[in-house]
Amino acid sequence: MGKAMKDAPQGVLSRAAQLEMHLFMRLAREWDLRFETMYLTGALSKWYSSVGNEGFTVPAATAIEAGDALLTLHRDSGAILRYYLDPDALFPGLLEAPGFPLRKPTTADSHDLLYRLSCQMLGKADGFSGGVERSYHYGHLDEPNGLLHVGMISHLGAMIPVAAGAALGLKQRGTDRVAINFIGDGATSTGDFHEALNMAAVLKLPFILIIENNHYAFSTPTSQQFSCSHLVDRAVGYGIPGVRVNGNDPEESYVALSEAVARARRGDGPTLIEAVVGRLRGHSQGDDSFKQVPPALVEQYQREEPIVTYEATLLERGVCNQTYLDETQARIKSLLIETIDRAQAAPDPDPNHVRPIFADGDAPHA
Amino acid sequence: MGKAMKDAPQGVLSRAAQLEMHLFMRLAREWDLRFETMYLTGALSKWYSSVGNEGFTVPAATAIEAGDALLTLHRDSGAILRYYLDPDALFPGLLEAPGFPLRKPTTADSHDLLYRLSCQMLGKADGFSGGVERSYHYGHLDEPNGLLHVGMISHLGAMIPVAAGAALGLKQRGTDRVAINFIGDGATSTGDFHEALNMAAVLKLPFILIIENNHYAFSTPTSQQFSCSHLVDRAVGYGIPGVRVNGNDPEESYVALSEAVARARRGDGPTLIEAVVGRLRGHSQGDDSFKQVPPALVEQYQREEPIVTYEATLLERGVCNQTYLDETQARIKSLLIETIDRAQAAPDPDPNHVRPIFADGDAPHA
Amino acid sequence: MLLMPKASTATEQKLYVDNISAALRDEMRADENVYFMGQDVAEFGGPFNITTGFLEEFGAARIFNTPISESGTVGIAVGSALLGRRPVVEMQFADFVSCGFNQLVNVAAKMYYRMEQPVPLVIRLPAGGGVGAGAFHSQNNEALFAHTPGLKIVAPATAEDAYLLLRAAIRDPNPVLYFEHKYLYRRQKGVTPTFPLGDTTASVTLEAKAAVRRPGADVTIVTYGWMVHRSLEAAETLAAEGIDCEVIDLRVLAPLDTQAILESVEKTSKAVVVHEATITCGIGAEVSALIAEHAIGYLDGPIKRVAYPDQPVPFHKSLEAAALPNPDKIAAAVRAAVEW
Amino acid sequence: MLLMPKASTATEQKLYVDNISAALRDEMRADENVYFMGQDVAEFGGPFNITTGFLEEFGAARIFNTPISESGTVGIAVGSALLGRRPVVEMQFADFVSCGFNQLVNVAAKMYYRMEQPVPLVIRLPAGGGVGAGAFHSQNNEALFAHTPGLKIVAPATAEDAYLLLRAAIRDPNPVLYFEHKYLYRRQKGVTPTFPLGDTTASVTLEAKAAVRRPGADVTIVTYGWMVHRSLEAAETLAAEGIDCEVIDLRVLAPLDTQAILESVEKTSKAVVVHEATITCGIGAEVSALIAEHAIGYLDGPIKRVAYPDQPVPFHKSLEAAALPNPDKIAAAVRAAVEW
Ligand SMILES: Cc1ncc(C[n+]2csc(CCOP(=O)(O)OP(=O)(O)O)c2C)c(N)n1
Ligand SMILES: Cc1ncc(C[n+]2csc(CCOP(=O)(O)OP(=O)(O)O)c2C)c(N)n1
Ligand SMILES: [Mg+2]
Ligand SMILES: [Mg+2]
Repeated sequence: MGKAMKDAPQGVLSRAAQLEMHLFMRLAREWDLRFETMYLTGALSKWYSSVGNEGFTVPAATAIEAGDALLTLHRDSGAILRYYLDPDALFPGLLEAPGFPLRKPTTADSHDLLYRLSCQMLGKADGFSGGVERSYHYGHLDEPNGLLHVGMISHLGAMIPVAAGAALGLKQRGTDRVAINFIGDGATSTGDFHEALNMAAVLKLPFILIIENNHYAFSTPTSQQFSCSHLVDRAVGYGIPGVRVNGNDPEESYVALSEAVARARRGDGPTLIEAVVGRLRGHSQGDDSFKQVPPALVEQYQREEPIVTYEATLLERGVCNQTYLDETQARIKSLLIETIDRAQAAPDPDPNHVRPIFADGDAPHA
Repeated sequence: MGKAMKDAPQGVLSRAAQLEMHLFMRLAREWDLRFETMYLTGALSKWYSSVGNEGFTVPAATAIEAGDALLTLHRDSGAILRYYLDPDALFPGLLEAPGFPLRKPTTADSHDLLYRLSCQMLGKADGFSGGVERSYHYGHLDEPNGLLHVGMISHLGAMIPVAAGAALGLKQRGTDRVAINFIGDGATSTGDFHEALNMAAVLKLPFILIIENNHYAFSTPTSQQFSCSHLVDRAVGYGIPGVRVNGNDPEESYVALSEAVARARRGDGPTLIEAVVGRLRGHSQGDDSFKQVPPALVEQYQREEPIVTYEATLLERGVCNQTYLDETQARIKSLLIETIDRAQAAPDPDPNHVRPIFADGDAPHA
Repeated sequence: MLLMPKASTATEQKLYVDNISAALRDEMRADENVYFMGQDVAEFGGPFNITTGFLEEFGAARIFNTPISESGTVGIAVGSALLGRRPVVEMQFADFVSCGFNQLVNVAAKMYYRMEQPVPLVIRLPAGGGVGAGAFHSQNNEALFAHTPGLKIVAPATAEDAYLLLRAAIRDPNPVLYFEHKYLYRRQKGVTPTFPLGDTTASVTLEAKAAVRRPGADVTIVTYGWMVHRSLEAAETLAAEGIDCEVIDLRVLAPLDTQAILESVEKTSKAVVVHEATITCGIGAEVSALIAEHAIGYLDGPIKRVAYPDQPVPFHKSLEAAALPNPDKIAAAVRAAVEW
Repeated sequence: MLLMPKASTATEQKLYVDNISAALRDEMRADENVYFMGQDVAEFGGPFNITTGFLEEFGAARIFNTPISESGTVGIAVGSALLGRRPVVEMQFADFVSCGFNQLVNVAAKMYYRMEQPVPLVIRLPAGGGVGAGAFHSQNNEALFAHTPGLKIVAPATAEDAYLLLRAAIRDPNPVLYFEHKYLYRRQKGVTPTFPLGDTTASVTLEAKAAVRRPGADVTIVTYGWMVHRSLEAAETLAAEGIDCEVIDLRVLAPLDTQAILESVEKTSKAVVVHEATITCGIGAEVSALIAEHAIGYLDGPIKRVAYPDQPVPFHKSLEAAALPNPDKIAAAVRAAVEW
């Protein structure tokens, strides 16, 4: 296969780190495109796309490690895949050297996680929620393997205090672990955004909140959502640092995230990060909301999107060549097709099995 | 009686305006002290004191006029009295000239309003709520007389969107009327604070929110409530002006309020004002929360309190003499004693009368 | 006022969802105090296209998008209603009203009692399951509000009622929660009724008035919303077995039409209560309790309840289908009540 | 686990409110995962002095003040509970829980079903009227939560239960709402029971187990909270008239102890349900519906309900007294049930 080239890297990351970052960005993109295709061919009833978010979701999950808590929304497949998976296990021989040698990876079996995640997307019995919850609305807490993942609660904003609470739990354990949480620009208008950030600041929680500002909440442009210049302007009102990054630039995002994580580990409290990205898809696949985005903006967003731009950067820097990129994409595609096909053939949940609502199995109603 | 002296005034207000401002501040103070005494002698079961807030509540209600909406909390008797009452009707001959000749006063009968307000404090049938609600938890909407007053909802923060909604209603009518609302520092941590201010900014509502920062919410100091330097730091996060004033200084407060009201009338949207004052009483009269305020702070707060300092200023400026102050206080006291005594002798509500819960008299339950 | 449709000259069959649009449009035309706000309702027309074209007709002062701020939005509606405006608020899904709960139960509901000041506002809540949407987009949370004095609740089951009840709700001087069922949006059809009071701005209030959807002699089924139709289906099956069901559509869930319920039970002596919401402390518990208190002397057998089990709505269609009340479960309950 | 107190060697009579403190203190001593947060709870000890001295004993990491952010606070409790912490949250008054409603009904309640991950958290809610505190400081809003699957609810009526139920609630692996009655704080006294499992950290779960507070043959009164005592008073009056009441204290309101209710009604054939909360869709409706469905064959007479009328709590004491259920109203309902 076309090995990556050997020159010294430009940019803030080592060459190996750039390649590892890219691998997960491409993996996330192909993951999404696969389900998008299934949606278009009728194999899936609904799909919320993460396309365009890889430039900060992958770096964010790279900035944390095993034992840190991850709380995701509906456009964060990049963070989930990066947090869960071991690149060497899935793509042996692809990466020459570990990109982030100091980072402690989670230890669960990557093939199994990818299969279960695929089942989760498809509502299958082997999905993390056993078919009880839709796609990213699940959680997977597997502490022995370092996995502390809480997926989305539909009620926007409601995740944020829960994430802050996870940070409190980690702090109370006396560790230096942190919690990161993603939310859309839309959720910044909820009361929970305010209550949680304020409390996180007062309690100095090891908490990083990443606003994914893609300029729209469903159909509503940010101009109809808030009147401040930038969403990070709110950080000052909580007395915490606010950092605005180009969410299409994985290296800028990684630096900002790493600093926020370090700050949180030091006990210096939360950071608010605004990752600015383009809107590349409608709210959910196939709804009409994408028509609200003016064509000129769509063009701009496509020009600036993270995969295309980062791959161009890598080529320009001579970090790798086109052959490497093509072969990487091909290996990812075939792994995903194989895994997702297996998930599609997996059994549906048993309609006669009713999940208990109480942890002690108490029956709710006679 | 000792007439006020004639020299040209210092400060931003005319001499007449200073005297009118003072009159209402003193009226509010005596009002409070009267009920405080009744509480201490067991004639009243509970009392929330407005003592120390007169320096901005009176100016705030002076900055608005008939037809504007006022939404008050539990420490805003200064604003209520100022908004409702005509000084010449209550104290004929006391003020030589109108202090705010351009201001359009409300037109309901002042003696009657003062009596009903007294009844309201005492839970009497003639109170605005007919005994159904405690003290400041009432509303009095009398549009023909220019009175649009909504009293407090206990749930802190919940007033703010309601006040913004009143502002929207006024805007939708096509007038240049505004709504002002008071809340404590404690309520700034609620989700409703955030949702309402953000929406008011986006909708450019004629709305002024005044945070009465007395450094404590019940027993909790502001250091345990938020981590920003000043609460007005939050204004930038909504893209609106934020003004911090010395709430003990009625003239500074009046200027800030008048500017905010003018801005709102021009259609330029909301303003956030933080009025910083001392804490001079416990949360409710007689509870232990006042012990949380260190004695040195209490002393400082007492030194800076608005009535004493403003009266000293007026004397120093030669706006009036001590005789005028003494006689003013005496006239206020005797009016209040007479009115509140009458209220105390007034009938209790009829326990057999049940207020409807629906505006159309629909019965709730068979 | 009685809410039954007047004989309408219209014959065109319209969808339930289109009658919601029509009622809203007609009310906005009739009364300029009516305005509409919610997430994504203006340019986009809402996820169910209910307000498509409204922005063009009524302008940005009468219909506008809100940020994702359910509590702020309801509070703003209350404040403007106090000044005589007539806000209609769309929840994107009924599930999200929990974020504005305090403004409804503590602010809006108690305002008239506390201040004797009307708060005419309507919350539209796209509710209900059967559409494979999982725990956060399928809820039937009407009973949360029925326990709070001061709120009115309506739940249209037919396309005609979708129109009538919305117009009446907007004219009601109280806070009204209008639960519209997503499953019925494009499955129910009917004419657009002539509104009894025409296009005047005269105030008209909701009066609880249940409808007998199927008269019957043997057993009373009390229900509302989607389950009206599933109950009618069950009634057909049972008719073939010689069991004659009377199906009562409550239409207004608060305040309840106690009289209609009791009269029917006094006639049939048997009662089955059916709803899609979870069973415990649901509207069905209240209906059951009313019968057990006021019509016990006529009752001959248990008051059965058929409702959602006490659990969240699962995502997978087969799991959801297994949990939902359906004609078979309703028929089984009726048989058990009758054979008792 | 059965929640009845073991024979305790203690003889000292303690106030209901002091037993709340004691249970909280004992549980915080027994399990260092337990922590406590709420408004004004640390230095000040809360408006009812329940946590006075806790800050000194447990330090600022285990007990701390929150800003006025009910939703944020409940959400933070949920997040930390997912990681095995055992948060106890104080609402300053039960009325304010409506501001954290969504975090309870949509986040905490559904978490185990959705994620199979326990959320052990307790919300303490000082509830109830009779103290002249008006519409916003007197609510009995337990039924709002009973309709939501996934939440447990307890409501101690006695000083012993104030202790026992709080300890059991803290050890329960589910979200539990603990409704403590302000009127009973300093009016009920009892010993501090020996907790069945001692000071171990072994997990123990709440099991619905109603208590028969007064055995009787003629009529069953099902009640909870303050109204247990008013029902017992009514029972005394009625005893003199020859009517022998059985008074059942539910103690756990969700999940309900259906068996205890039905067994008693099967014995007495008469049922009266009493609570302080407003009547429509209250816990009483559910109790009534359970009886009407499962014990109708034993029932001889209407199931009467005595509850607060559907209105907010008025401030003036005489208005409030007129609206509250009291022994006279309860006795009248019992007579009506018996004489039927
Ligand atoms: C409390 C609440 N209200 C409304 C919704 C309906 N809703 C789902 S997604 C969405 C828009 C979200 O926009 P944003 O947060 O910007 O995320 P994006 O989809 O752009 O990534 C809305 C309004 C919701 N999920 N929760
Ligand atoms: C939502 C809500 N939670 C809790 C309370 C209980 N409470 C009443 S007043 C108060 C403190 C208010 O402090 P602040 O807003 O600073 O006003 P201040 O009394 O200092 O003027 C608290 C916590 C409440 N009224 N509402
Ligand atoms: Mg967005
Ligand atoms: Mg304060």
